[in-house]
Amino acid sequence: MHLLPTPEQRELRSAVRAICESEFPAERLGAEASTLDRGLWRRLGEMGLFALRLPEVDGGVGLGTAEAVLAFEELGRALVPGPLVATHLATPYLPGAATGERLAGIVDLREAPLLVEHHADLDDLLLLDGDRLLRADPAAVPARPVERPLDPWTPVSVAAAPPDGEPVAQGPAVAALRRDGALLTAALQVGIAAAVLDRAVRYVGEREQFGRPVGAFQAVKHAAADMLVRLELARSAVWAAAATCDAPEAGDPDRAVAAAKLLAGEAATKNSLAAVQLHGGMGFAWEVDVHFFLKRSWLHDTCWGDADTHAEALAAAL
Amino acid sequence: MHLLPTPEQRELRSAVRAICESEFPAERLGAEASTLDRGLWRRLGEMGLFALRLPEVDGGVGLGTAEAVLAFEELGRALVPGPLVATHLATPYLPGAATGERLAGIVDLREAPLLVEHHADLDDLLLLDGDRLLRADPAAVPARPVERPLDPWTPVSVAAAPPDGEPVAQGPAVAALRRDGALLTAALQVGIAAAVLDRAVRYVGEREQFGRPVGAFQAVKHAAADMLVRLELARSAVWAAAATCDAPEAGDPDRAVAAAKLLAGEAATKNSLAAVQLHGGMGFAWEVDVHFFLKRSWLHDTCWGDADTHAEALAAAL
Amino acid sequence: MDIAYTAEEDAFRAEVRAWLGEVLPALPPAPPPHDWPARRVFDTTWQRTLYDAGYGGLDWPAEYGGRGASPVQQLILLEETERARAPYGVANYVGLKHAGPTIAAEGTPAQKERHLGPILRGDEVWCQGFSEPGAGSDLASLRTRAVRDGDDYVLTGQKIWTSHSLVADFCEILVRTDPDAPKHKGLTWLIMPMDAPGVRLRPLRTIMGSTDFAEMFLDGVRVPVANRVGAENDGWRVAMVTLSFERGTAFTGELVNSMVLVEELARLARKLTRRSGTAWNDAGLRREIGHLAAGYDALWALTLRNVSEAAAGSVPGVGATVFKLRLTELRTTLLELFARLLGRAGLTMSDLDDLGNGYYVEERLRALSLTIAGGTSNIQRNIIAERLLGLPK
Amino acid sequence: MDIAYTAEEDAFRAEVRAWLGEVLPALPPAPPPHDWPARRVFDTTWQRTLYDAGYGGLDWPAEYGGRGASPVQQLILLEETERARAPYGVANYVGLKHAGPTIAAEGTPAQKERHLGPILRGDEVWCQGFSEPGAGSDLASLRTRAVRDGDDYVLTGQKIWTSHSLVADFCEILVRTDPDAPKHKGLTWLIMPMDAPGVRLRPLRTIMGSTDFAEMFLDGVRVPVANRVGAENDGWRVAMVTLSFERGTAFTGELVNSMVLVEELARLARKLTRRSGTAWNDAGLRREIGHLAAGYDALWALTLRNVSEAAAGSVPGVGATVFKLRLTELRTTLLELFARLLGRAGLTMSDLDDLGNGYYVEERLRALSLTIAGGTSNIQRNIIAERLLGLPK
Repeated sequence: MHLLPTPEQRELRSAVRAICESEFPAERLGAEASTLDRGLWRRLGEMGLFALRLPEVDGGVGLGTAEAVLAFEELGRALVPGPLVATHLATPYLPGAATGERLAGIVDLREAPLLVEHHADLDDLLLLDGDRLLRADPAAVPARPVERPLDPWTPVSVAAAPPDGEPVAQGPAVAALRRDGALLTAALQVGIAAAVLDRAVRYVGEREQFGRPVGAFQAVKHAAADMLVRLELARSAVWAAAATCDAPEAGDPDRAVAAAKLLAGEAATKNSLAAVQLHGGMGFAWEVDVHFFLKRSWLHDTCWGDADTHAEALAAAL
Repeated sequence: MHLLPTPEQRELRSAVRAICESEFPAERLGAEASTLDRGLWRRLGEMGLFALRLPEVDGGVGLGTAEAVLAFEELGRALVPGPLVATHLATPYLPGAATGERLAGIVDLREAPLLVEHHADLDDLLLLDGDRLLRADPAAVPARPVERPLDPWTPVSVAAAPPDGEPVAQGPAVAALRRDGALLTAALQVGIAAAVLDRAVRYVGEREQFGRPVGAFQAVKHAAADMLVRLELARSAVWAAAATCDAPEAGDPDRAVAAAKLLAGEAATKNSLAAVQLHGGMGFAWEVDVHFFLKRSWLHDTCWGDADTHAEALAAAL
Repeated sequence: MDIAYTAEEDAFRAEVRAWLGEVLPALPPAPPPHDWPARRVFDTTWQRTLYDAGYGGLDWPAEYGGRGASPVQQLILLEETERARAPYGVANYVGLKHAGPTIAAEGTPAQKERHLGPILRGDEVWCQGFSEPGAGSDLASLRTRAVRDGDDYVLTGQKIWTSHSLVADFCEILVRTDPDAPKHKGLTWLIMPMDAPGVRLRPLRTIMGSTDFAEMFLDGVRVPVANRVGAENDGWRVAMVTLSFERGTAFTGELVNSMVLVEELARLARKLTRRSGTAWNDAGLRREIGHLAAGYDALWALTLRNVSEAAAGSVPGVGATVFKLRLTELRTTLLELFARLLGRAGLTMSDLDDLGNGYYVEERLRALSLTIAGGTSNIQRNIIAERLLGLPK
Repeated sequence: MDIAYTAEEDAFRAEVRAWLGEVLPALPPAPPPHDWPARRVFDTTWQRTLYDAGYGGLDWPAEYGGRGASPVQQLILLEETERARAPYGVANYVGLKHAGPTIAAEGTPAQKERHLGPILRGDEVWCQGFSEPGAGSDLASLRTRAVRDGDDYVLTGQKIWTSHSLVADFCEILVRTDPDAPKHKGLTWLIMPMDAPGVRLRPLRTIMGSTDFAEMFLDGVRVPVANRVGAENDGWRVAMVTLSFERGTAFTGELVNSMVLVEELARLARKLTRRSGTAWNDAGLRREIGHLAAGYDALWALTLRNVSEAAAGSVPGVGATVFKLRLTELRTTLLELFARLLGRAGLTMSDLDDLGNGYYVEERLRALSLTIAGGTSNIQRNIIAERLLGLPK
């Protein structure tokens, strides 16, 4: 039992952070793009992000869930846009996904309304239909883009009718895919929770009111402390869930992932809200980038089971 | 529309406060008594507290619900022990109740376990059985006193089996009695919420740590401010509910009482908890009297419908 | 303690309701949010309509063109207009609620003559120039300078969060006239024409993507000394005068709007299908909605209490700050509940089917400004603790 | 990042579990809470039982009679004893977790020789004399004086919240030896025999009605200079040393206890009948319990992270304060949920039928001390903000 990143894992994390900082620096957030940056996607593919957990015999990196959550926390921290989780999960089924050549999306047919993220950019679309996974051609799926998406970096389209597709997997593999989707999204949320804490701490340390930094006021300190508490507990839960997925005999991966998704979602959304508040009036201004994190955290919260769903699952496990 | 106490109502409130302060001063709280003070009870009867809403033709004071909630807020503030609400509600049915000569209790037969408060002191026991009200002889009801009641001032006994009784009322009168019971209990809770706020403010203004009064720390200030917010909203809700009961054509008395009971219960319990916390270590000491208020507020919260019940009722009214 | 309205009050409500029933259907559709020139026309036309019917300055004294109506009548008007979804008239807000009352209380006869009628009739649109990038919660630390030069003040500095300033005629502006005095003592309240040379605006995009606000840059703007309201360096007191004008009814519109939304929330929950029936089958959700309803009912009760105090001639003491704090919290809870119900439909501000999601999602974002605008919740808690509870500074 | 235990660790767990299965059934029943002499006997007998089996000072260095076990083994022992509901041994706590480790780190050879063995074997019971009526959160402001007189210190003052001092042999006491120095600089850590003349105790009743604590009055109590641990006026540092000894496992027992209670809560909800079926039919309640379970699972994960850091030789940084804050909050939520389920049965600390309400109600009251004991939650948030996040003081 050693629930800390190994030196190799810390190195991987640093490498992902470095590529995010150079390829998708914070300054780019203000300039929303309507299409995804294919170059960035290929570079993420080159560094093995999508093929991270694909076995080496299949041309993958052959690492585990622990490595994946560390990498995805960094992607969340940088707010890298695009169907990261879907493309990562698609690698066993869609050859071009691993290299970042092809972008894959996933929709769950149980959802209503049926919203497809990044529809115009997708090369492949996977459909979750109960315990079956289907593959569809996104160009053949009629979907109307909405005019004003909540997250400016994530265009969404409404599918008129549940699309058809050809089966690519079913049963336990699909259950595992759902679980991995929830966990990787939780890791993205941890990254968001961390990024907005950094921003809030920086702002309240600099901003002065009443002759001193607002960070010297106890109410501000306590709000920041609560952010850290949420972040570290969520991160712990995500690490434990990843380690449990990698060693399922040591615990209950489903329960662990449900807790991770629930707490990471709470950490991301509540920390983002707190960060907006701690920025005072400027938190309401588009030019301060915290709102992008808030909106993304709200988006992630609706993916792979919302908080209510995971809370129910946890209760059922008792 | 004038949702403020009239000069006459303010006078009544002052009179009740005065009798509470002289007959049941705060110093008495530390010396729990196992039996009720019959003299105090008679003096409350003499001042018309139990017969307050009984019509003058029936020998009552002939006032309304508005006056009753103002009086009960004061009884709550002083934490006067005994079956105040039950005796007040019993006056139309039990002659000696109005004068304070006889003590009446009420139990709701739907409850499980069936706990009778102040059983040994009761002269009469009313039973709520759906929409019927029955009268029973408490001496004939087998009930075993519990050893360690939560509220040291409110002994409770467990009735072995639902007792029998003779019908004294049914239908709308019983529905009104249930509503009045909830509202008067809400008024007691407002009194508790106010009393503990006073105590907390006094303590944090005097207690020094780190070279200044703890009340100068922002987190302490904010906790106290939140107590005031809860108190004033609960008080407003109780006033509005009382005024609506007195002029039912102006609104929905059931909905108004549900909101009042819910918010007053929240104000009393949360303010008491906050007051314990604001007393630091001393809040955990028996000799500081705040815990008596906390325990009574928890008790009231279980009477005449708990928070969940009233929240449900409010939703149903939408 | 009486919650029933008098016969006169009931009659007034009936009159307002009948009138709204007449005029509202005849209104043109509201212009799109980004089209400020059109919104100005729409809002000021509505103000003129109100004025012509005698509702334009209901709470203003009769001598300034108002009706000197009681706080209870004012409450009834606010409740009925909001329930009927009459236009909000944001462009009239600063004039009617801030600048106008301030000029009425502290202005010269010439200033009153010049501005009060036009404000009431919807001929003049005002904006507010108080906040600055470096002066938010700590408003009194503002640094925009005004230097006396003959019969003018010359203004230099920067304001922020000037709402609908893009279409305003005048700005109530607070400037520093004595940089050496303690921060509250060196301020002056001026009437600044927005077309004065040297005023430059930069639209400020909010997180909703809207441009309701602007930054305002002042570079040697000349404002006549005759435009000063109150004495030089007495601007802080003058600015605070406005606050006593709202007489218990501030934010009534927002409250009524929220109470209507709670009903919509319950309707939505009864409509949305879930695994077993509708979302309404969920007891936990019902209780959360019930809690919300209780909270708003209490706020309404507090409003009645505040209005009763105002009608009795006293300034609502406890009421105003308590009200604002809880209103803000409940609004956030309300919109979070909408988001939970909407699920994926909460990911767009464009309406899907007949869910009404666009408005709810946009309001969810707008609610983030509530805890900040008009003093942060933190500051309001300080005020409650220090002024109402007497805790040490 | 590995959550599976090694074969050795699994073997250790099996060994502990087997041993507990053997000794626990043979234990006499626990004495009533008020009978402190009997509780001392019961607790120290249990400590001796642990010691004889090699578990008495598992985390103590071997040179002082411990086993120098790894933090992971310590965690396993704590988890297994709590899950098996082994005695908590409150009377041994101060000796094992505070005084003992402090003497081991800072004491003289004679002090180690005199005290460490007896503590481990359960022969000595210790209490703590830190808090004073005027020094709670602000511990360093304590005023109990110790004046040097020959080979003794003469102590005068008052302590409060000295737990189980009524049956203690020694007190780890913090006293002021230099009243003129800055408050952290004039303190000294002493070993005070509880039978020294001039020590007077007054039981302090808690809101649960129990007498777990006492006030301690010191009137000219003579403590030999030889009983000083660390240098004179260096007592603050000596007192802080203890904190680093818990190596990530502080409060593990409380956490495991809470996780067991969550399971009991779910069982209770499945058992209690409501209008329609059981309380468990309520989706809102289930979600609240699910949230609680998630919170505790995360605390367990954080414990594993802290223990892993300790095993790697570093002091858990972020972990300890974060852990304590959330543990306290969740405990309150947990017990409130019990109270909601129990309803009227929550009105007594005596058990009714087989509900187990007595324990839950008593714990609901006890939980009120958690946010205060060991530094209030407010202070802990200050520490997080200032030390971990670097916000200005």
